[in-house]
Amino acid sequence: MTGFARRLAGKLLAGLVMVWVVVTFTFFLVHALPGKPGDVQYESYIMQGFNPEEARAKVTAVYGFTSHDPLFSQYLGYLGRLLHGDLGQSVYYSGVPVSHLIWSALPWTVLPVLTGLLVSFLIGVIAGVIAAVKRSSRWGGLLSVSGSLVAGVPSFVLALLLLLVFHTEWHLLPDAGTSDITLEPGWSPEYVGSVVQHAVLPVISYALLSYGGWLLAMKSSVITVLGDDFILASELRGLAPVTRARYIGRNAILPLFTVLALSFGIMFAGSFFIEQTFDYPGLGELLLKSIGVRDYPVMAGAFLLITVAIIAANIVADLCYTLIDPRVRR
Amino acid sequence: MAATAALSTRLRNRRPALNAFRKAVTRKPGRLIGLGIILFFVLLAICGPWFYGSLAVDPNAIYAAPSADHWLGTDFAGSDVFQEVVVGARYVLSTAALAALFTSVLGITVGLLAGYHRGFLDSALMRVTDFVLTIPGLPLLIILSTVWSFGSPWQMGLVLGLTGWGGVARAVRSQALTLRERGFLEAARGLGLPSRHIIVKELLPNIAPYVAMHLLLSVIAFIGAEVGLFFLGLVPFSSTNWGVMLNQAVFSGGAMNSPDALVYLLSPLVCILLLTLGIVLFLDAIDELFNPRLRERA
Amino acid sequence: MSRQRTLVAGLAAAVALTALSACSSSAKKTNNGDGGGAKKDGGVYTSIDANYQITAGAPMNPFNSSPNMFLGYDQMRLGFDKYNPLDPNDLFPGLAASWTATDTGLTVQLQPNAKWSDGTPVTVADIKTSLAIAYTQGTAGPVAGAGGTIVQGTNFEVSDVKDLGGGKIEIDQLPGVKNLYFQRLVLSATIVNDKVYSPQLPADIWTQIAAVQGPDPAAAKAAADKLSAEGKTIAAFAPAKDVSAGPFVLTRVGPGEALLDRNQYFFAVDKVAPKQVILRHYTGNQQIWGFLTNGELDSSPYTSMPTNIADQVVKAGYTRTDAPSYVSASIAFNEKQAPYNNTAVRQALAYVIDRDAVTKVGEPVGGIAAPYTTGLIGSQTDAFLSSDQKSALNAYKPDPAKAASLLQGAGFTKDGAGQWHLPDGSPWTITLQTVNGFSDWIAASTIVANELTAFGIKTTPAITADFATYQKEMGAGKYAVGWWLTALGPQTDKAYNRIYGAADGFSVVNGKATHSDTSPANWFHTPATYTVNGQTIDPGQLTADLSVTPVADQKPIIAQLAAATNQELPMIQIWNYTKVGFFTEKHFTNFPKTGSDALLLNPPGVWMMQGYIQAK
Amino acid sequence: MTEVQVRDLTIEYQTSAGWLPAVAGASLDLRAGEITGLVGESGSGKSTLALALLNAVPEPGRVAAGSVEVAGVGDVLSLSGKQLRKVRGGELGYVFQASQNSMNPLKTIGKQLLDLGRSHEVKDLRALIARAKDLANRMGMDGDRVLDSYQHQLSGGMRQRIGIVFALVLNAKVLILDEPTTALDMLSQAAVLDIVRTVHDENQLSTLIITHDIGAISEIADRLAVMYGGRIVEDGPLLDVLRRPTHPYTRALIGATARITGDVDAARALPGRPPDLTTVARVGCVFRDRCPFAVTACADTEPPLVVGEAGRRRACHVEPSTVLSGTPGTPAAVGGQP
Repeated sequence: MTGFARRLAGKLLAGLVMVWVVVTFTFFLVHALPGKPGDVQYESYIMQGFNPEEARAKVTAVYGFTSHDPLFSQYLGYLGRLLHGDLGQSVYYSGVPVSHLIWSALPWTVLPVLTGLLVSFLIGVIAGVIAAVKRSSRWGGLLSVSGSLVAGVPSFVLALLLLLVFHTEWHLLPDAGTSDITLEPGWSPEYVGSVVQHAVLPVISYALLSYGGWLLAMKSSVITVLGDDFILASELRGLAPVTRARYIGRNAILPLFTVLALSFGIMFAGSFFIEQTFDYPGLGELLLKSIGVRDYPVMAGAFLLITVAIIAANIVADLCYTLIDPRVRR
Repeated sequence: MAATAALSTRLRNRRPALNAFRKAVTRKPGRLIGLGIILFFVLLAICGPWFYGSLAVDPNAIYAAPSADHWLGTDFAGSDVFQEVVVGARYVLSTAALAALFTSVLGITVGLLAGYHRGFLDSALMRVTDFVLTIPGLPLLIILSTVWSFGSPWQMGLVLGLTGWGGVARAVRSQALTLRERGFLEAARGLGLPSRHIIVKELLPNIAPYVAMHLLLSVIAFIGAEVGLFFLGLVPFSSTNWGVMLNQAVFSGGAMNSPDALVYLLSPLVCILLLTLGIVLFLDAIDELFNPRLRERA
Repeated sequence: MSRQRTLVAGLAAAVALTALSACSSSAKKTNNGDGGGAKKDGGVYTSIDANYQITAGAPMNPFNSSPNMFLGYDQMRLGFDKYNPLDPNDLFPGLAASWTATDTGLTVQLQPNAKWSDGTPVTVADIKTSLAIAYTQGTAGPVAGAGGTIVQGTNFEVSDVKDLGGGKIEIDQLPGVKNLYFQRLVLSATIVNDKVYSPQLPADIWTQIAAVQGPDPAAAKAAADKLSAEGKTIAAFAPAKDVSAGPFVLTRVGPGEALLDRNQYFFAVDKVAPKQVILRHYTGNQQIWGFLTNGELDSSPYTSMPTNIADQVVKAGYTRTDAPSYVSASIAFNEKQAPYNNTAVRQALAYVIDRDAVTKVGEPVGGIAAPYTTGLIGSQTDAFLSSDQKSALNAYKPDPAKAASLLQGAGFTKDGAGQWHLPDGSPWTITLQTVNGFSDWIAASTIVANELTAFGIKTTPAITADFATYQKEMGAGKYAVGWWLTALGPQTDKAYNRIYGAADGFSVVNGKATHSDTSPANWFHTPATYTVNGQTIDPGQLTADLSVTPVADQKPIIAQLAAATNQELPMIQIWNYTKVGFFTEKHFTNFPKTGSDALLLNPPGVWMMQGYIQAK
Repeated sequence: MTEVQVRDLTIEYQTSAGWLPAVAGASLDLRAGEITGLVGESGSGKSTLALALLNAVPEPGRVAAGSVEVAGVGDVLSLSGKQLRKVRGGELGYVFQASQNSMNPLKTIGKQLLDLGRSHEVKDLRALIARAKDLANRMGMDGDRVLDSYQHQLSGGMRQRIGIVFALVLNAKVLILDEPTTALDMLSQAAVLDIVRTVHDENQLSTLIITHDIGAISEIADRLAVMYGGRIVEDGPLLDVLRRPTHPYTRALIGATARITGDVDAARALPGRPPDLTTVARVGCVFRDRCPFAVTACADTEPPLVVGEAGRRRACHVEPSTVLSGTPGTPAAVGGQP
């Protein structure tokens, strides 16, 4: 297992380097962006009846959370604070720590994404096996096309259609929020039920988003494994069909770990489409909102976290792969 | 040895790829339909704006129901939705096409260089590719939309291409490596062919179906991304396109709550679905071309 | 294998939960729909707070720039502005039961039973702390354009707060300063709990405030900087718990909704019917439309919407209310750029644009095509101008012939293809600038562009990415023609400041306006003076005068400004916004209706304080 | 005793040109205690024939005619389902062509052995493991270590031997080895063949070795059968056939192998290319295009496989003596020899 530990350390190091690159990239990108958060607010103060000087004064009073240090020392400071988990302070929410905002939003992205991933994995993998085994039949072909189609349709189009059907037309499911506010948060069945009910549409969207990927990957993987020598060999040795199916299954699922990381990334990065459509207060919506009000620290923080999540997913997927496949374990 | 034989066979048959392609496409009617849909939209994008130069407005016929005059009804300004769909195809498709162009040029170049040269160049290029793959493209795009206005398809296509070439590069590299392992390159070199020739004449045609597959898949993603940016209103509406229509239908027309604007919402939505379906159906043929195991049994 | 089995088990659990939730939700829905057993208590009042989006993680601190605090519900003031154009100091009582203006300031009588939600009474300390915080937040402090004893400004300058006993408080204005709106500004200040907020303030805060007001400019500057630094601490402060003196207290902020419970210690708790208030989060108008068409809200804030949605909402059982919104959408000109420096050109364009048609597309429900361009919205024009003065105004009814003759008179020519050419012979094209996200402007632009193009001036709408950029580039003179919000009322001096103020090249020092050609922050107006009806007028000076003139004496000034604006058209007013709201009497009755402008311009919490909204 | 009797076996594949025979009317006996070598170029149908012995002709092929009688089992071709499965790996041990990759890469050899035992409902799995270890030890491996290993941890030769262990561990009477030496270096080849001989002798098996390498087989086989174009063209006792090849193809095959002739210079490749399914002659002798001895009859009549003296069979229109004396590469033979 020392090989495993070494591999883990290597992956973590590579991940850290990647995070550093992304941090640097985001920092300078965000600082290159024009416009200040206060500029947006300025006009709204004018509308409230402040005259220009007063509006300007109020903007500086309320939005004075921007630094005037040279860029590079700001960058060093940013790195240093990041090491302590400090993502800076929000400008739009006058001084609220960015990490606080992100932690409030994070579960509403992670939980539906993971649930969706799980659901789509189960359905997609089973459908992929069927599509592989029945690939010459009409139904197998149809199944494959369904996978590609669902994988191809933009997430927001899916989300809009779901909303149209399940909310607008049938009034079955809510279109916004995470739970019924009148219920006390906790483990009461009503609250959990309400959370689940609100999460159904986002989860379905996430599941649909990655279902096609699983299906297609599993299909091609199964086809590849079916043609592998040891499967024929096990048949000629008279191994029981169940055992053979297990052999096929385990070997076919291996390459899917790459897909896992990929799907997770796609879902995480595409979360804002789904969260926006269902008004679901996750990371994606936070990112969108912060972009809308030009709240750069939050923008950078949310973007960074999304990237870190993707990197982490890659590492986890790689390690899972290592655990299952003895050939890479060494 | 087998590789040499295969190579010489290839050299003998001038255009086997084209024949195989024709065969693959005509094998199933679905693939023909897919090709038909793609061609239809491409024609629409090229010719559409010729038919309907500027859209007429009619403040007295806002969100009119479909009729003989307005096949798909009218929008918030009383403009004809059908005409808008037709005109809007150009931005959507040309952006996707440009993005695909940038993606393939970048992806193929990087992938081939990495796969062919190995060593330091390979690992350096692959690190860059990893980086591009890790950076979440869509969030980056919306952040960039605060700096750049994506008025012309060129800008949008360039950015989409810049964020999207990682997958193609990786795929091309792994294909190049596979061909290498199969002794393909050695065989070609043994025949005394220069490396430029090997790359252009031998490697490229061999990875072409694979690249095509990836490209078509990314075209779908590109369409989703660009339309999505307009739909969310993150990008200023600089032209008539399907994303703008979706945005107007949902955020100005209340299509989610009012049947009046529903056709306005569904028209671009159905177009996107149709185009996706077309590409997916067509992709089946390319998939078969690339994956011989599928071909054998089909 | 075992792994897969757990997955299946998890899935099964999820499915079961879904089924369960479906049941529980339907149970809840019927409860809500009938009013059920909670009838006596009034049940839950559902609405939307249009001021801020609800964000999980945002603090319950009204001084934060985007807090989870809701005006009229758990955020209180001494009084609530009635937005009365004829009496700017007219307010509904809030925490103050009554008040009297004195020569030196204001005497306020607190509500006899005013209490915080923790049961402690509202005291003078709360008022004093709150007014001190205002200095750190830029709402109080040195007043702009101070000249003479009467000053304009949106800031108040309180020098001291004295307890007169019996809930009577004296609030002193800084000696030597006379702000016409001191009463309204002070009474509208946000009042917070002293025990919660004073630990965030330095003990010597009033000494600092005295230094700001002191005669030494350097010391004042230093003190002001210190105050604004302290302001940041206050703004970022996140109290653990809401302590409210309003009718409700914040119980919980979900990521998408806020739940407020009735404050049992509220001074007029017997008037407040709803037991709970749910304020729903929204990210865009379309969501409010959805809530309304599904009948989920008891009342809605102002929402821009298309006619089809408005019809749908009424069909869903809602009653529509209209109240004036003191703002107007206009198309403004950069008068530094030819040909827009030519009055005849601006007038011609006003004759070409059919404001009714444009409004129908741009703001069909929440807008009324502007009857006149005067710099004020319609109802204010009606209130301040005599009928003679009004009939002298040019309504610029669509008249292409008139427009053509004006243009020909200015040396423009029309070619065979119907395209207009500038006097120098080049074809005339217009880029009509709007801002991303302002969907009504964008929609309206398509119609304006179409009308102008049809008239022979090729017009294309262009959209700037965001408002900050729009303002910057507009100030830099990059746009020739573009959309702009004007007639910002109800204070008339604010409305005219928007076109003849400091941002337009007119700066006021010691009550004297001067005009400068450089660095405007706004659409630029070239002439320092206009000739109207043979008289020369100085709009910058008139506007400056307006801000130090009590409303009762403003009519003569406004008459001149309105006539000048109507003739010179620094902008063309396209539509005046109306505040369209909806309510349903499904659960509650006695809502304020169209006509009760003062109430409709305030949030439902204020209605409840005034005894509106009764259980059914 | 004849363990396996193959009679008139015809196997067809579906192609774009219809159903075409890959093996046509093949008959072959495998006797206890005898190693039979089946030799032919790729595409000759020898692997298809071997798979047919287990009734495992892959899609899109089918058995068109014939039978495969296995002692104590009956016609394998009529079996299906569980019965068939039990025969595979039970009576018939098959060592896979690409034995290099015949193991599940994700499981240890021992676990796969247990899978095999369970699939065949072996009661005493301990004994099975013990027997496997014993077999492994006897083949010169460390049984304990090997059973704890994954495939990727074993060398090519070891994998091949493991393949044999799997084929024999259930006490198969018939051992079929498909190209056992192809992917191995010369040393491993010799070792594997040696082991095959040893286990064969120890267990009194009927062994069929399929190979294209007539040289390798010549060291251990008792009988030799030669296949070309889906037909068995000659068979008989190994040494006899090697010394006196009476079919022009056998003769050419031997001539192409330096190891047998002992003279590298004399070894010469067979001219032309072996036929595949679509190019094989439908009428007449399948070898006539490449045959230096071809006569007119070869063009229209397919020569039957005729039993000769000393247990030999051949399918050729040309006299055995002509073939034996004919100078390789002399086309004059076409006209007929005096």
